[in-house]
Amino acid sequence: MSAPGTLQFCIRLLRRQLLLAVRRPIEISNPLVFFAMVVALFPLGLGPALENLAGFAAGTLWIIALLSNLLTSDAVFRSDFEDGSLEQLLLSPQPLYLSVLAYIGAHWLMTGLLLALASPVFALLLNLPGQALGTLVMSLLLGTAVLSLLGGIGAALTVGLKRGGMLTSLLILPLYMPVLIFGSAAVQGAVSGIPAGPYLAILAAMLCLAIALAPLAIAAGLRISIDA
Amino acid sequence: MSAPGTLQFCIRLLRRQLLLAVRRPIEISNPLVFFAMVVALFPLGLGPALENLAGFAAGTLWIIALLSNLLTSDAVFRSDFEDGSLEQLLLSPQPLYLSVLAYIGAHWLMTGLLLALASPVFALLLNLPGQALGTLVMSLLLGTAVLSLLGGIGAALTVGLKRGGMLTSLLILPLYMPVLIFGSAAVQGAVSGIPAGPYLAILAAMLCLAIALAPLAIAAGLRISIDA
Amino acid sequence: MSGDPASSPLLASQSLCLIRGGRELFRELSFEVYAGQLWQIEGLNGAGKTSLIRILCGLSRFGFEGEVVCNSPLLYLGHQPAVKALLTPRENLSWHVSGDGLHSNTQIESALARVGLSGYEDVPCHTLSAGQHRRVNLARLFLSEAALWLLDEPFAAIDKEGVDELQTLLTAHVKAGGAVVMTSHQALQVNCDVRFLNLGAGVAA
Amino acid sequence: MSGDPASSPLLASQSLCLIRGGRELFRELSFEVYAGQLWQIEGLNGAGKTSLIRILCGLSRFGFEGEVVCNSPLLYLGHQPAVKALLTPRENLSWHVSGDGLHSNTQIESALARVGLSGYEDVPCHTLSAGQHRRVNLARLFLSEAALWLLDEPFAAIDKEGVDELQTLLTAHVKAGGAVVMTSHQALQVNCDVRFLNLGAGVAA
Amino acid sequence: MFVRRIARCIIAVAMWPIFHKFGSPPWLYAISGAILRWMLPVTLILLVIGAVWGLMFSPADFRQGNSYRIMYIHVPAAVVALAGYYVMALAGAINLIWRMKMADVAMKAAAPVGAAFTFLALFSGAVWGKPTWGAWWVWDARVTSMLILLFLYLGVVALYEAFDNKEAAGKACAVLSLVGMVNIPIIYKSVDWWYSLHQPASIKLTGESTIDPSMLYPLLLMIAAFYALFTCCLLLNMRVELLRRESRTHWVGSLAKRECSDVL
Ligand code: HEM
Ligand SMILES: Nc1ncnc2c1ncn2[C@@H]1O[C@H](COP(=O)(O)OP(=O)(O)OP(=O)(O)O)[C@@H](O)[C@H]1O
Ligand SMILES: Nc1ncnc2c1ncn2[C@@H]1O[C@H](COP(=O)(O)OP(=O)(O)OP(=O)(O)O)[C@@H](O)[C@H]1O
Ligand SMILES: [Mg+2]
Ligand SMILES: [Mg+2]
Repeated sequence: MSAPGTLQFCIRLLRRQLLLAVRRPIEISNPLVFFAMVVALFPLGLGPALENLAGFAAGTLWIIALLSNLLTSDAVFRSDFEDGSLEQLLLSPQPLYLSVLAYIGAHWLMTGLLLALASPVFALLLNLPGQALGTLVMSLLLGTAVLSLLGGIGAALTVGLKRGGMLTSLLILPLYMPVLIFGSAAVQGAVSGIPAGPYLAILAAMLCLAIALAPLAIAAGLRISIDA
Repeated sequence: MSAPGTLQFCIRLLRRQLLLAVRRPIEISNPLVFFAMVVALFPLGLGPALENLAGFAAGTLWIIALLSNLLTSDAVFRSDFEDGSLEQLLLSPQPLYLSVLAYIGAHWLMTGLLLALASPVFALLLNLPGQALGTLVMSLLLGTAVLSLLGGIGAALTVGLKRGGMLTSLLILPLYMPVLIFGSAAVQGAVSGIPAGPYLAILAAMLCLAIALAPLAIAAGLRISIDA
Repeated sequence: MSGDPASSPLLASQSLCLIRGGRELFRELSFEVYAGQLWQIEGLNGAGKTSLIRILCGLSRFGFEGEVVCNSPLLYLGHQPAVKALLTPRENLSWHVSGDGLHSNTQIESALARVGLSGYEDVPCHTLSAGQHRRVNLARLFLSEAALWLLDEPFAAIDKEGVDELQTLLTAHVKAGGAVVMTSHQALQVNCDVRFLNLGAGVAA
Repeated sequence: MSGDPASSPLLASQSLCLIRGGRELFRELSFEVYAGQLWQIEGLNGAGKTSLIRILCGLSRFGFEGEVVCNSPLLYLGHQPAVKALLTPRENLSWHVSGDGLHSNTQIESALARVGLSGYEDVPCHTLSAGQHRRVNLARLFLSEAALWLLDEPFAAIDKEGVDELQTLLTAHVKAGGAVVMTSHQALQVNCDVRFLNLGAGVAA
Repeated sequence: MFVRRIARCIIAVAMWPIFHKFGSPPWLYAISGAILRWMLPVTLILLVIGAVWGLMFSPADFRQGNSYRIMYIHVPAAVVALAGYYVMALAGAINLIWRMKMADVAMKAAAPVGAAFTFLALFSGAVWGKPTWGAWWVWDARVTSMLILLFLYLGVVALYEAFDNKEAAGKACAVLSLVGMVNIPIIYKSVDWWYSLHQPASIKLTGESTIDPSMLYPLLLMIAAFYALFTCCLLLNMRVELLRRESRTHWVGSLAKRECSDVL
């Protein structure tokens, strides 16, 4: 036995989380399928009139990405809490800040990244103009990472509660809103020909802030939850 | 001790489920809060298209009702599965068909009924014309009951799986679609002055069909899940 | 196999075979449980005790061969306590999902007192300790009128005094004409005949 | 309290008091755990054993009075096994979240063999039986290099042979200069001194 | 429960010999092999004739030019995709009612095949839509219901994968596909209504009645070919599944030995 370095430990954690997701292939494709289905719901509910859909496509896609992040981020720590792994993580000599980043990173890879990469297909379904596709992908890449980090805070705070399912959404939806506003504004801008750079820069700034602060909040939340 | 009648047993189950929900007040208000937040998200995400909102209010409200049903129906049997209560329910001498109806009934009372009663407020937020409010409430009352029954099928089939969270949505979203179409069509009709009677009648017919068949599927699903 | 041949057995299993994960857990397992008998299923961890009990009570229906006939109302207590964490012990018992009886308040209180939970009747179960949580479930034994009890490790997490009390109850139940099939990793100390079903060897003795 | 006064204690608690749900569980509990000691916390269900262990290892930080000083890396095994159902035993051990060591494959295999799981290294843990599931967690004892072990009912769901094996391990650990603080409802059969901490009476003896 | 038992008794008595055989994996393996031996060439021939006829010898459409020829892929795929769901649901029902393991195999095998055909219909439709409608995708009633059908198929596939106990998985999928079967007519009806309400103008350029015989005959041929193709895929998939399930049994062992010695 030898003591693992911190980086090595984080990579192991990341691999573990990814493998857990891969063990149930359905978990990976699910955010995508959910995305596809809600994309299909919108025309069903709103009527198929094509010209209206295109105008709504940018915002709609962002709202769906947000919802599908919301639905999955609740589970980031839950199973680890229930089987006692979380206790062991908190007792670990490794820095919790980085372990938490590994958890969130895995979550983002399985949801945000996949969603962003698949989003052009859905964008075409909703007739989003082609010139906005690049901005859509970029804004989703940056934005979903922020969402995952914020969602982790909600998940950490509620993981100790008996039935926290929807409490998480209540806690983190308000935090999500700025991301939604800038993300959809970027895409909407690209649709109407406004350069999306500034919006994307703001999203990137948010991401930096979130990476710096959210793990602290998550770590504190976990320590509190384990004691509840 | 005396053997309880079936009806008495179901009423006890219903009370038990309702009390469980009431013990965490957050559970009751959550669908409502979720509804409120997504109502707020829409203008944020769709931004400039705001003036179009009124035209889309009917469909939007229905989509949100559907999503908030979807999010909660996953949990109908989960906690009972995890603590072993479901095994005991399946071994009970009482008819499973009716017990299942009690579970679904409690779920509907806590989500669908509350949503339907609160929906006029949200409708006003989205500028839905006043003459459609009655139809909105009626269609939600009928429609969410169907949704709860269908959602129960998905919940029963996935309750035994380790991480079924989003699988449920994949299974039942396609089944939800007819309800969404008729529900939003009813409201849209009422907005444009078309009598909503036939749509509501169809929703009622769906409800009858669902009450007759869904508990059978749910019962079968539970028996399978407990054995997985 | 012994037992009173005049009466029909409460539970009969015929040539049960089970293969799980490529390992044969038991084969040609036939036995009959008559009123007045106490059976202890023995075996190391992973021998198939839980799997067998779930087959006997009818929860497992796929993946095994053979047949089980059960002629009596049964009470099954499994690994999981079937106790709702948000409800109080009193509510848990009076609204139990098993729906096998309607118990008065005094009955429930005396059952809870018997398992050492008097004073805890009205606190939410999630504030109970691990052993107390399981005791809420065990209280059902004091309320049940089923003749056949299928118990999967009923002594888990229970302290010594609780185990003694339970063993007295099991003896009384068997003497009163009931039957018990149970698993446990502890040796039973009851003053009645115990029949063993050893899964390690795959034979009923 | 006894112990070698020359060396500093691995774990020291000073006048711990805990009140939960309006009941005083323990009061003015002071004791010191030195290398080479085996402590068994005793008490009926609900006496506060789990609460005490969680305070000692630092998971509970609010709601009690007194102080705990821990001078050694510790290994805590709680009620829940911290075993991921979707991973295999091998993966569970080599990627354990506790991050206290990097174990080679042979080390892991021998640890799994010691807890009777050879042949099960590569099946998902959710197909294991209750006892086997807990044994995966116990395998960490064979890998750990921590001097201080805090074990909450390590024998739960383990069969007799497994309990014997574990007791041998605990003795060896203590003799090699480690220390163990554990709870159990069974009387220990180890050939070393056992110190008792009886929570029923609220006194350390 | 009672009805099911009676139905099972009646059918079992009447059809015992056939059922008994269908319940036997080696028999099913052998018979499916025999069927495939002539079915595969027939499928191939039908496909080639239909494709050559439709793509090269039938006249170009006066409005759509040559792009309409995608029809020879699109329409058969759509037709078969729909039929496939009923095959799957029927197999599921047989599995639930008569506990026939081979029906389970059939259902498990049908789901991915059906999903593939649905996807083919959607994809070819999208490719066709680009020149005809000017958009890859239009929320037309037919198109939407086809998308929902794809989700139904995917749900069955996903549910099956999610279960560890494959026997339970089969039953669960059977329940799901039966629920879906009740729902498919409702879905179609509802989407049709929705369409007629919100869609002002008809989009489809050609209807069944207006189709010219010179286009119709190759189309019918292609539909027949796709049905045969579906059957082949289903049987092949079933054989794979059979071998996997029965991999421990004697007959598969001896089969493997024979195949190996054939190869060597
Ligand atoms: C993704 C897009 C599309 C999908 C999902 C789709 C789906 C379908 C479906 C489900 C059918 C019914 C098969 C049956 O009768 O059972 C069908 C038939 C047909 N489709 Fe499409 N379709 C798509 C695009 C198109 C396009 C772009 C055209 C040409 C303009 C087209 C022309 C036809 C024709 C001519 C038929 C057969 C005649 C009929 O039954 O009405 N489809 N399609
Ligand atoms: N969250 C809580 N809120 C209030 N009281 C609690 C809470 N958790 C535990 N208790 C009380 O604390 C007491 C001690 O619980 P603890 O789990 O420490 O007991 P224990 O000695 O481990 O018992 P067991 O042998 O059953 O495991 C119990 O009486 C319980 O009712
Ligand atoms: N879902 C499953 N898939 C495959 N194998 C399984 C599954 N569940 C249990 N097994 C295997 O069946 C065997 C018996 O399990 P079972 O739970 O019946 O054991 P047990 O005798 O109750 O053990 P314990 O004393 O640990 O509770 C174990 O070896 C286990 O690996
Ligand atoms: Mg067991
Ligand atoms: Mg304890």
